[in-house]
Amino acid sequence: MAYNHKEIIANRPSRFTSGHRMCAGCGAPPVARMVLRALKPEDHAVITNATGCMEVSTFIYPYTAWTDSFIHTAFECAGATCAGVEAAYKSMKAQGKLPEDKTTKFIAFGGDGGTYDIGLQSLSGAMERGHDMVYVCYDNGAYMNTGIQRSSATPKFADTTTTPAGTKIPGKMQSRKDLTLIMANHHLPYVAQTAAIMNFKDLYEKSEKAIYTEGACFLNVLAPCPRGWGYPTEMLMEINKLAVETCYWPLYEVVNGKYKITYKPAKKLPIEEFLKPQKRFKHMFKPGNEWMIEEFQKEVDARWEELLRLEEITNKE
Amino acid sequence: MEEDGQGAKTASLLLADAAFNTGKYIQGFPEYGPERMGAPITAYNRISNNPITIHSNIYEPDYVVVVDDTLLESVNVTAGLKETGAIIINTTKDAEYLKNVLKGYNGKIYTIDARKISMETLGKYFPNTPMLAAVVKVSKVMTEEDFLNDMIGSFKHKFAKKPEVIDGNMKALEMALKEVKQIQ
Amino acid sequence: MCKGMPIWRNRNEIILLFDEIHVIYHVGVGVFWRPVSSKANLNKLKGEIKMSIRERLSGNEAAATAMKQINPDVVAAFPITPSTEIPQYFSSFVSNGTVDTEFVAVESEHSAMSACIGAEAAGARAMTATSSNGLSLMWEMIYIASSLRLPIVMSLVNRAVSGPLNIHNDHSDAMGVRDSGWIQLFSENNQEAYDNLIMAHRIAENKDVLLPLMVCQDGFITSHSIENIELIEDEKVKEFVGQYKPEHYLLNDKEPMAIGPLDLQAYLFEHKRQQAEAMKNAKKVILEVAKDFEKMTGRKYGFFEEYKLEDAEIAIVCMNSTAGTTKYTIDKLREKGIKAGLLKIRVFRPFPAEEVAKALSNLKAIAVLDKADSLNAAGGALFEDVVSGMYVNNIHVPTVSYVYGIGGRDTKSDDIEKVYNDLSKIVKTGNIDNPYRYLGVRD
Amino acid sequence: MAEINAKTPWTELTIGGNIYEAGNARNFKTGDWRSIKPIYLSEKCKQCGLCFPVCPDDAIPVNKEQKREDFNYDMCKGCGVCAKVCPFGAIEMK
Repeated sequence: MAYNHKEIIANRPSRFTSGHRMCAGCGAPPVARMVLRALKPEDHAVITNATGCMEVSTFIYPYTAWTDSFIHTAFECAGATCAGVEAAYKSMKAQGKLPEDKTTKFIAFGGDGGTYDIGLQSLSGAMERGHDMVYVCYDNGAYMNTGIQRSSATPKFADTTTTPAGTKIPGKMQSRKDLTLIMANHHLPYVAQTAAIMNFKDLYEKSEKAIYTEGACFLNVLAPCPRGWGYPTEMLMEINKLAVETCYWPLYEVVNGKYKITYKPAKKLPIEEFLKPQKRFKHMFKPGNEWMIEEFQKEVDARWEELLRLEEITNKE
Repeated sequence: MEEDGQGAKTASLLLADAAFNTGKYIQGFPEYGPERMGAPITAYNRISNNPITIHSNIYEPDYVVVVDDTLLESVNVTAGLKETGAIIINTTKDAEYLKNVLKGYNGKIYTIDARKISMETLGKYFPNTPMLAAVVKVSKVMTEEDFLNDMIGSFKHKFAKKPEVIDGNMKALEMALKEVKQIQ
Repeated sequence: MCKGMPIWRNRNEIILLFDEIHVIYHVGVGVFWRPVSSKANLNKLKGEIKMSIRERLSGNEAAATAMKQINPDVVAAFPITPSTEIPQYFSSFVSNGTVDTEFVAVESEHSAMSACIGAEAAGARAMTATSSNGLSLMWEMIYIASSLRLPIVMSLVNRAVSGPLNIHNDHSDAMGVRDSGWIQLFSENNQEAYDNLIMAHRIAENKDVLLPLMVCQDGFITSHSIENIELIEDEKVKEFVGQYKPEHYLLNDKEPMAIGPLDLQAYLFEHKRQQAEAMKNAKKVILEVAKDFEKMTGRKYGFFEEYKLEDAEIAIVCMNSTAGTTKYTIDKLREKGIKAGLLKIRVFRPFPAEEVAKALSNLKAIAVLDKADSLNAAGGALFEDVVSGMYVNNIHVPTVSYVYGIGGRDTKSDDIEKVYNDLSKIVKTGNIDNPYRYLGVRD
Repeated sequence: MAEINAKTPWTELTIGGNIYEAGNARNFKTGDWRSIKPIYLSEKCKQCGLCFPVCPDDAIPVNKEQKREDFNYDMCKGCGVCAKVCPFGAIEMK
C-alpha cells in the first residue's frame, strides 16, 4: 500500500513508548519508533540494543520503553547477541518448541560507537553469517553517551571532546568511515542509508524492506544530536533535511548489489548550509579557515559522485 | 586461534585400540607441542588390567618403539627404559650398528623391516601395520590370536567398502609377527 | 602396573595425519590413521551410542558426546587449542543431522558468549566450549551471563592464559573467572568431564539457581588422552537432562520482556545479593542432582572426592588430572606405610568451605596445590579458599601452598611424592617456614 | 509485576533486573523536564500530520480518525521540534 504516515501512526501503536530518558529533542527516538512501526502489528519482535544513549535511557530498571521483547548485553556485541536470539528462534521453531503461526522479527539498534567502532567485528560476523535480522545504526556521529568523544563516524573537522578544535589542530583531522558502503560490500540482500525527513516516508519504506527481506539486512540512519552537534533542539527536522539536501547524507539502498539513490536533490545545497547551524563546525567559519569548508565540500562531492557512479554501474544490463 | 598437531595422536593410539578391544584399560596420548609436518613426535601408551589414574608422561617405559631409525643418533631413545623391557626398531641396519648406537643399554633389542613388509603386502610404505604387530608380539600385551581376531574384525568394519585391502593388512600383521627378531 | 611407550616418528605419516581426506584415501594407513577414536567417532556420527557402553574417548570426544546426547538448541563457539575439537566434533553431528542444534560459528569468543546469552535469554539451551585466551576474551560477557541469570553451560578445557603464549595446561583461565558468578565443576578425567556435563543443566537451570556453569578439564592431559569411559544410553541422558522450560523468555510473545537494564545504585546491590543466594542454593542442588545421577549410573559425586583420607595424616588438596597422579602416588606411599591422602575438589564454585574444612580437620599437615599463581605473594586461589574455610570453622592444621604445573609443566608422581615428603617433615618438625611454595620450577 | 521501587528488598526484586511488563516506562513521567511548553491551537491546525512522527517523546496523541489531540504534558519535554515543523503556526512554544 502507498505510504500514508497519518494512517500508519493512527493504526500502528507506538512500540517505543514515552517515559524514556533521552534528551529533549533527541533525533533517535523518532527514528527507532518509525522503524518499529514498519513491523506488521501481528508480528512479535525481539529488539537488541548495544550499550549507548538509547539503551541507558530506555531501559533503566525498573522501566522499559520497549513494548516488544528487548535485550541489552554490552557495547560491542549487539550483532552477536541478536544473532544468538535469532539462532534460538530458528532452532526452536524447527523443533516445534514455538507456536507455528507466530512470526518473530529480530532488530538490533546501535549508535555509531557500538556499530562503526567497538561493535564492528560483531556486526560484520552476524551479517556475514546471514542471520535473519536487521541491524539499525542510529548515527549521531560521536560517542554521545559518554560525552561527545570522536568516533570513526565523526565528520572531518568536527569539534569533539577528544578532537577539540584547538589553535594547532582544528578538530578531527580524519574523514568519516563509510559504513554503509562497508556493509554493502558484505553482499547482503538489503542495505540502506536513510534519514527521518519530511514525513518519514523514506525511513519507513526502507525499514519495512529491511525487516521483511529474508537474511541479514543493514540500515544506517542519521540521528542528529542537539547536544553533540550544538544546534537548537527545535531544529531537528531541518538539520535532517539539510544533511540530505547537501548530499552530506545521501539516501540510497543497495538491493542484491544494485544501488538505487532514493532521493536526488533538485538543487544540491552547498555544505555550509549543513555546517553553519552546528557549533561543532563553528571554527570552520573563522576567517582563514575557508580551506576547511572547501575541503569538506570536496569530500562530500567526491562521495556523491562515487554513489552516482555505483548506481550507474550496478544498474547496467 | 590455532589448532596444533591434532593428528599427532594417531600413532600411539594403534596399540591402545588393540589393547582396549581385548578388554584392557588404556591410555594413549602424544606429547603435544606446536609440531608441524615432519617434526619428531613422541607418543605414549599405558596398558593395564586395572584402571589407570596417573596423568603424566612416561619416564620409565617397559617398551620403546622406534619407527624411524634416523632418530637413534639424535634422540636418547632408551632413556629410562627398563632393562626388563625391550626396544623395537624399524630398521634394516645390522646388529653391530644398533648395539653400538644404543651403547650403555643392556636390555633386549628387537628389529623389524616394516618397509619391506609394508611394500610387499600393501604396496606402499605404511609402517604402522607391521609395527603394531611387532609391539604386540614383543610386549605380549595380548595373545597373537586375540590380536589377529580383533584386527580382522576392525578391518571388516572399516573396510566394508573396500574389502580388497583387508587381506593385505592381515598379511602385513602376520608377516610382522613372524619377522620381528631379537638381536640382543 | 603400566606398560609401553612407543616413540613414533615418520614424515610420511605425519604428513598424512594432517590431512584426513588424504589419509582415508590411502588404503593401508587409512585404517589406522585415527584408530582409537575412529570407531567411537563412527558411532557418534551415526548417532549410534546406545546401551551403557564401554568406550574409549579423549576428554574432548567425551565432552562432545555429552553435548550430542544433551542436544542443546544452540551452540556458539570459536576454535582455540585445546578445546577446538569439541565444536569440531559437534559440528559434524549438526552436519549429519544427529542433533537439532543451530551451530553458530562465530567470529570470536566474545561473540560466542554474546550469542549464547542471546540464545539462552530467548528461551533456548545454549552451550559453548573454550580455553585460555578465549575465556579471557569472553570475560566481559561471562559476568553478564551470570548476572542476567542465564544457565548457559560451557566446556572449559583449561589452558594457560597468555602471556607469553602457551597452549598447554594450567588453571589460570578458570581462576580468572572464579568470582564471576559461574558454577565451576572440575574433572579428573574424561569420565568426570562427561558426567559433569550430563549433570550440568539440571543444576544450572534449577529455579533456585539459574546460574551458568562451566565444566573444567585439563587441556591435552585429559582433553587429548584416549582413555576408557562408560557412556550412558542416549535415551537415559535425554530423560535425565529433561526439557528446558524457562519461566520468562524473549521469544514468548504472550509476555514480552526486557533483559539487561541500566541497574543503578538503588538496585544493583540487591541483584548481586540475589546472585549470591543462588550460588548458595547451588550447593544443595548439586548434591540432589548427584544423587539422581548415582541412581542412574552408580557413579557417586559430591563436592569433592576423598581418597584414603579417613586415616590419613598428611594430605594434598588439588583439582583435575593431578588428582589421578596423586592417587597413584598415594598407593605407592601406602605400601611404604606412609598415611597419605587426597581431597580432590570437584565443586570449586560454589566453594564448599565448611565441608572441606571438616574433611581436613583430622590431618597433621596439608598441601594445597594450585595450577595457577595468583601472583599475590600470598598463595594460590584454592589455597586461600581452603585455609579461610578452615580458619572460619576453627580448624587449625599446618597448611602450605604449592603453585605447580604452570604452562603444561608435567607433574610427575615423583613431584607429588616430594610434596608428601615435605609434609612429613612439617609433621616431624612442626615447622613450616615458607608456606608459599613452588613445585617443579627450576631454582 | 509487583510495584518495584528503591525500598523493595532484594528477595522481591525481579532477577537479573528483568522487566516482564513491556512498555511500563509510560508510567515514568518526563513532563517535569519541560522549561517551555507547546500550546496546541486546534483552530489553526489542518491535521496535516507533519508533527505526528517528530515528537521524540510520543507526546502527541493521534486518534483512529488520524487526527491529533492535545499534548500529553505528562511526557512532553518541551523540545519544540513539533512547533518548528508546523507549517500553519498551530503550535506555539510558551
